[in-house]
Amino acid sequence: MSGLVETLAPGLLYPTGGAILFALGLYGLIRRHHLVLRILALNIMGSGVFMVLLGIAARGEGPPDPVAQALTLTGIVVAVSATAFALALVVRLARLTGNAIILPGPPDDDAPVDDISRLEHHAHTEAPEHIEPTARSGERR
Amino acid sequence: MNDAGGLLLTILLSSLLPGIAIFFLAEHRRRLRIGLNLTGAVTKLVLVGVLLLGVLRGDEYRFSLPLMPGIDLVLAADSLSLLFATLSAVLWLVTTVYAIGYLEHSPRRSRFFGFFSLCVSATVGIALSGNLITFLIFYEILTLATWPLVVHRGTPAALRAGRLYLGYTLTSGLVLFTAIVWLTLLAGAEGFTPGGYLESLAETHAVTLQVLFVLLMVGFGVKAALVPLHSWLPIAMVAPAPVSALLHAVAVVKAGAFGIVRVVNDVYGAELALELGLTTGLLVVAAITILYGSIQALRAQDLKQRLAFSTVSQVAYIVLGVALAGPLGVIGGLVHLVHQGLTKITLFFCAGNFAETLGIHKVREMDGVGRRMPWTMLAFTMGALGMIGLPPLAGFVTKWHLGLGALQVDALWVLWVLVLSGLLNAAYFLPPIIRGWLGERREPWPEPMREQIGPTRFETHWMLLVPTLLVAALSILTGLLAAVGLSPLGWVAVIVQRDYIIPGLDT
Amino acid sequence: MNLLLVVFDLALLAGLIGVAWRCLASTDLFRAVVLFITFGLLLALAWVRLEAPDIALAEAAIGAGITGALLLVTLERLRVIIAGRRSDRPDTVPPDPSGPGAALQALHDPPPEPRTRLPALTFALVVGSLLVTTLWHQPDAAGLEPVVDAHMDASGVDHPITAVLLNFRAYDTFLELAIVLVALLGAWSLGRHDRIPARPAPGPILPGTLRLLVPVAVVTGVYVLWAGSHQPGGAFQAGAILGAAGILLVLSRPRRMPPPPGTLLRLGLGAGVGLFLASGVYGLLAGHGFLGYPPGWDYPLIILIEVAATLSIALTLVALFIAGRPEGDDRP
Amino acid sequence: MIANTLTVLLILTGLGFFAAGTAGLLRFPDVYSRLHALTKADNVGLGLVILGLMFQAGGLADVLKLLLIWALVLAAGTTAAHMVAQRTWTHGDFESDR
Amino acid sequence: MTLPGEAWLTSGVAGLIALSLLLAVLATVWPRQAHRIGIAGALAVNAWVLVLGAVFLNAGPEPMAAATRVALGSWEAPLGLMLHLDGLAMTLLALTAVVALATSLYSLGYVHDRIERRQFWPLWLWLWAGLNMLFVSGDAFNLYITLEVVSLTAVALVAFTGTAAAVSGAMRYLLVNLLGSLSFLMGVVLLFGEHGVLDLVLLEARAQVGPTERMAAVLMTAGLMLKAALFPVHVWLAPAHGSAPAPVSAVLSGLVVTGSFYLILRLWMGVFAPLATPAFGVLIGLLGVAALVWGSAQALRAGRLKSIVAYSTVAQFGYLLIAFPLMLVEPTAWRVVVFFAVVHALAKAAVFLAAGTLQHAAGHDRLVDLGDILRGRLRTVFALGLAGVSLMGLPFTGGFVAKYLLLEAGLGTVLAGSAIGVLWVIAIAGGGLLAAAYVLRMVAPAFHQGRIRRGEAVSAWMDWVPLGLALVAAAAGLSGTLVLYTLSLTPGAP
Repeated sequence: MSGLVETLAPGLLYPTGGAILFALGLYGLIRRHHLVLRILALNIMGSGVFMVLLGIAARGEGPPDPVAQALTLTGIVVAVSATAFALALVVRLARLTGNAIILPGPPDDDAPVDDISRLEHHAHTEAPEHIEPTARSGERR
Repeated sequence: MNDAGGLLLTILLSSLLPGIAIFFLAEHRRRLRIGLNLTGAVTKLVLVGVLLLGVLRGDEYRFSLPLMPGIDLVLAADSLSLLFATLSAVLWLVTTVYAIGYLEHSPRRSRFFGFFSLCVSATVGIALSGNLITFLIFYEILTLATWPLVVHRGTPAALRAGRLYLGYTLTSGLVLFTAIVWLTLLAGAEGFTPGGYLESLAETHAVTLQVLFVLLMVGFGVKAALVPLHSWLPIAMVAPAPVSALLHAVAVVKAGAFGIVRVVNDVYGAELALELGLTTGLLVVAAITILYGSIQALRAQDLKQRLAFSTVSQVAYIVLGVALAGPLGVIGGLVHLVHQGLTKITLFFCAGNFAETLGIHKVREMDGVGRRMPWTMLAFTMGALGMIGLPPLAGFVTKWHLGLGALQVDALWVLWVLVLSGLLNAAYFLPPIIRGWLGERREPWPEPMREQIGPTRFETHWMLLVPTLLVAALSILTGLLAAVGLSPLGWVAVIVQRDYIIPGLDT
Repeated sequence: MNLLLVVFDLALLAGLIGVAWRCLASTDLFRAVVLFITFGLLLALAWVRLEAPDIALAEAAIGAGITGALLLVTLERLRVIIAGRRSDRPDTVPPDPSGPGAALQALHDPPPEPRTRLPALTFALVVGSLLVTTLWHQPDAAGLEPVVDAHMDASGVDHPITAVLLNFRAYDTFLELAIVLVALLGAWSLGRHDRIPARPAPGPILPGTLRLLVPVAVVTGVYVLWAGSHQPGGAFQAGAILGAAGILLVLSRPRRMPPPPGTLLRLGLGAGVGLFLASGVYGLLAGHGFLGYPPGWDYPLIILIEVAATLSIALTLVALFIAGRPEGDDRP
Repeated sequence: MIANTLTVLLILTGLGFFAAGTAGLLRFPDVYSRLHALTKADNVGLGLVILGLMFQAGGLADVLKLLLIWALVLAAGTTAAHMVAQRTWTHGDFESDR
Repeated sequence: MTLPGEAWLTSGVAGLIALSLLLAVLATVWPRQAHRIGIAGALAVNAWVLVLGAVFLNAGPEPMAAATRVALGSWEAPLGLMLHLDGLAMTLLALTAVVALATSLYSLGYVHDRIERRQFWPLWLWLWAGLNMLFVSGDAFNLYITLEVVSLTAVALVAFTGTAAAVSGAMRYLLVNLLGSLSFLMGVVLLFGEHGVLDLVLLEARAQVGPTERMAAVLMTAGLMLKAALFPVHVWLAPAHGSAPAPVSAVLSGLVVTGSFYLILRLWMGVFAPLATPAFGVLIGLLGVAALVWGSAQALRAGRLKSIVAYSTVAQFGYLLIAFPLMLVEPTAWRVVVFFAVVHALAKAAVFLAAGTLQHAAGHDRLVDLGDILRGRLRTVFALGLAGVSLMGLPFTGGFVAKYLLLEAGLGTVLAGSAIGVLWVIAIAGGGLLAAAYVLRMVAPAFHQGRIRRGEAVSAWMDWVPLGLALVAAAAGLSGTLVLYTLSLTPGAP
């Protein structure tokens, strides 16, 4: 019994937990189509990786390895910035396409493309807001 | 980059720089464009002349640029490269004048002349290249430079011809590319050395060398229009006359033949080719091409198609000469390189004149053209007779040496092939001549097709007529003055004497 | 004692995996986000268990707090855009012909069709099991702790994590600040900012509490920043706390968005990265290597950089919450 | 020695209140009663746990910090409960509950 | 002027990173002048890279000596972070400088709207700084962070046009990128768990064939392939390259793809070298052939100019994958492959910029009715054609020399007796033909008869930069020996 307890030290238990979270997040990312859920799945995968890293930091007797912990802190901040940008992109996509879902199939290749180099900033045409006049973000496109 | 090499580079640039300048020239700058073209052509001719004298005196010219570790871009001038260089320099000057006249008021001339000079620079590059890799580089540039000329008119037919042309040449270029890489891997990036540099490999890699030879022949065969790979040539006739002339008399077709000459003589060497039995295969293919070309020419009703098929068979003469691997045969082959160039360009100029001035395309329409355009018809007759091989003219000199070469190597059946093809030549060249002079035309000749030819004293625009007559005179002279030292025959004798230690050279 | 800890670990991990599973499997987005926030808090607990208090602080403040807030505001924006209806103004709903409330439909992701279930499941299981077996084969060696300990005196700070972050691996931390800034630039490039689609909560309760909470938050933030040099704390955690205070302020007055002055905002955002780079370049020129500190000057410089970083991170997080570039940028 | 037993006792009672609060969360029918259960029980439970921890605290500073934690949780808890109640009052239950 | 000595090299590398970061921060803080900062910065960075290259070449390490390693903040590995400059990194820095300068000049004309400019330039300078940092970084976790910088900026720039296609393309690209980053990070964490160090050179010293290395290799390589947005996810990401603004797609197809390939090469020559078994090499080679065929087939079918070029990137990436089995039989073949990647990046960037100009002039890039614009703008078509010739591998361009060397390596393996080598040779040779087919598809309409229209006015930059870059791609042919010599100065590599 005590042998088992030694083996289940945090240095091994948490990395295993982290690996399971990584796989769970991967499964969620593949299965779900709603972008917010996919972003959540990515965050859970990230937490899984950080759990593995911090589990590794806690290995061995002495105090935990500060380098690994510093890396995790960096990782968390990177994760939050990536998530924030992704959510801003999702909102933008919803405003353009009317829903926040990316279907698994390949994209339609010949969608009409106009490019920004032809845009001139004469008058700032405010897109008429059908809901209510919150100051729509500058639809310059 | 020794100084002697500088001359070679300037020859190459003498047509490249004007070409690039013309590319950026606006369409209406007619005078500047003509000036650039002519200065380029004249400077190249002068420089090639200087080079000719230099090589005659026997001094060395070499220019090398490191391209890859162990492999350099080498330009070298030996007597064989001079033969092709002089031919292309002379004919480029003539064809430029002709093209200026021919494309008088047509659109997109800057683009045409840009690619035109690019094309000739590639041809001169091929002539002056010192090793197989440089040869391949200019060979592929030639392909890319000629495609826009073939599709110049922009008609769907032209583009289809262009696509076919690219299809053939790019695939063959790829085969050539792989073969050259393989050869360089085996034998190292050697320069062209008379007598070949593959003896050391002969024992160990006999079969590989044979396979490589076949691959190389496929690579060059497409441009030299050997039988199975020739079908792009007649279809490419859709291009304007100067392009057909340039393609068939000077650049593309000759580059293929020149490549075969280089490989057989300067890479494998005559003995090794003989030993490995490569020349017999080449001989058979050349013979088949000669006969097939002549028969197709007979059946072709369109004048330019007929000339195209005659080119297919005439170039095979060169390959035949080289494949004979006897000194006389090689002389016959090489000298035909020049003769065929001159006579074929005359015929194409005449065909161009007929088409441009009177709108004649079919052989049937040539009745009584002799009376309407006597000078052009005279040039056409001289060229055709030269092709058939009448004694005083150039064609006879070639066939005479080829015959002797065949006898020397006692390949009798080749003699019969020559005789038969001579008859076939007569069969497809005489009818147009007879129609031209003796046939009479019932309805009056249409007044000149092109209003810009305008009231000229001659039968057509002077820029179309003078080059034709000049080239016709040249082809006659090469035949008459064959024995003189500086004539093509004399020069080829120098090449064969100095460069090829072929056993039993007795002339 | 060890047994108790193992039981606690197993319970905690089971809880974590369970919450994560429920979060990803839920069809209603709001439920998924709430579960994700609980997952974040449980995660903070796990980091405490792994003796990483700094990371626990960061996870709670950033992972659960800020990310949760971002997710919730995104849901509200999606609800407004897709369903065309705001949750607190039911009367504005245009007659909705398409079956159940579009709002409900907007934030509802139907369970995926079973076709892709098997391949996805097998793939995830394979990846997971390979990872677990690899981790089980790894030696139980201590990491770089002894090396860090040996150089602690030369690092100018007492707390090992701050030493690693701001001295030994300063380059990574600089890039991390840069990434936060880049994420903001990316968000700003997508469009101009719009007000948070919500009406201010009526009644004095929220403004009153905020008047009490915000100063306390600011004091705590500064304390955490200051404590970072000798005990768990530091720029990122402090930045997150101040950012959270900022977001609370923004939420309390969603309509009257204070138009931030263009240049001042830009300077604030760029302060952290700018100062860090300036000290790094000085270090390079003075011969201590890029991002190196002159001897004796490392403690004051680190503190200065940490203050600037906290300011920048707080501003960036609030700007990311608003997720739109200020009008000033669009004036020619 | 007494401090430890006191701490254990206080924390256990605190946990009891937490358990009551969670039971209330699961059992009660509507939002308001659930809010009621949560805020009341958990705040008291937290107070007891903090009181228990005070005995373990190193010095006065730690004790004050613990009290500060309790005060902040109280303030945050009440505001949150008020906001949720107000929203439910203005326009009905959360969609997700239906 | 005497070149500074070898000691300057270390601070030179750190200086380059400091300079590119300085530009990015300045542009972020001062957006109204961002484009001026950008152009001045582009010239400064190019000058710096030139001097760095000169110093590296004559004062640099002998091939077998250690590479130039810079300890940041003078903390040596394993504690501190090391920058790592050797022949491979130097070549790719030079490539990045050239392509980035051309793209910056082009962007002056392309993004001429005052308000767009303020957002474009900071993101673009961060992307360039990220790429520079990626090529000199010597630490595994630092690679993750620089990859993250590159990915976020690349995604933001892909979404820059703001159309539905661009934003959905960017969203797909972001999801794939984040998944790739996490997979890469998990690989780094596993390596750290096993060996306790993060520096690549130290890792290489300690790595042996074990479960951790194998799993880390799979995870990191898969992550990098995902981030290159090419194989095996390219089906899902076709618009990412196609619908982005022209300068962005030029950088995406040129530099970001080459960056991912560089990292895969760096890892498989260093840390995971013992894992490279012939069977694995053949597998990667077959993947390459599949990518080559699929990419070319799609390029022949695609209706839009930029989609054709995007699919051709997938095809050309197939070439790079084919090179892996070559490297197993003949170790020194990696230099040839890097040279091919360099030349491809130049040519692909030139083609994308030319396509951008044509799209701007015509207002759309549907190939079917682009004929009149193609006929109207011969300079851009010539640039497109010349760069296309380099993609085909025909003389006289860099592509020709690269293809020659690749064929030489391929035939070398055949002569060394590997039967599968014949497949590689056929693929390399055949690839050129397929490239010829889709380049012809883009260029041929210019030679058709028909209406000639110049279309929208195009700024001088957009008119001349594609031609300039195409000429540079052609001139790369002459630089064969120089580049291969620089690549040979990579200690540790075969």
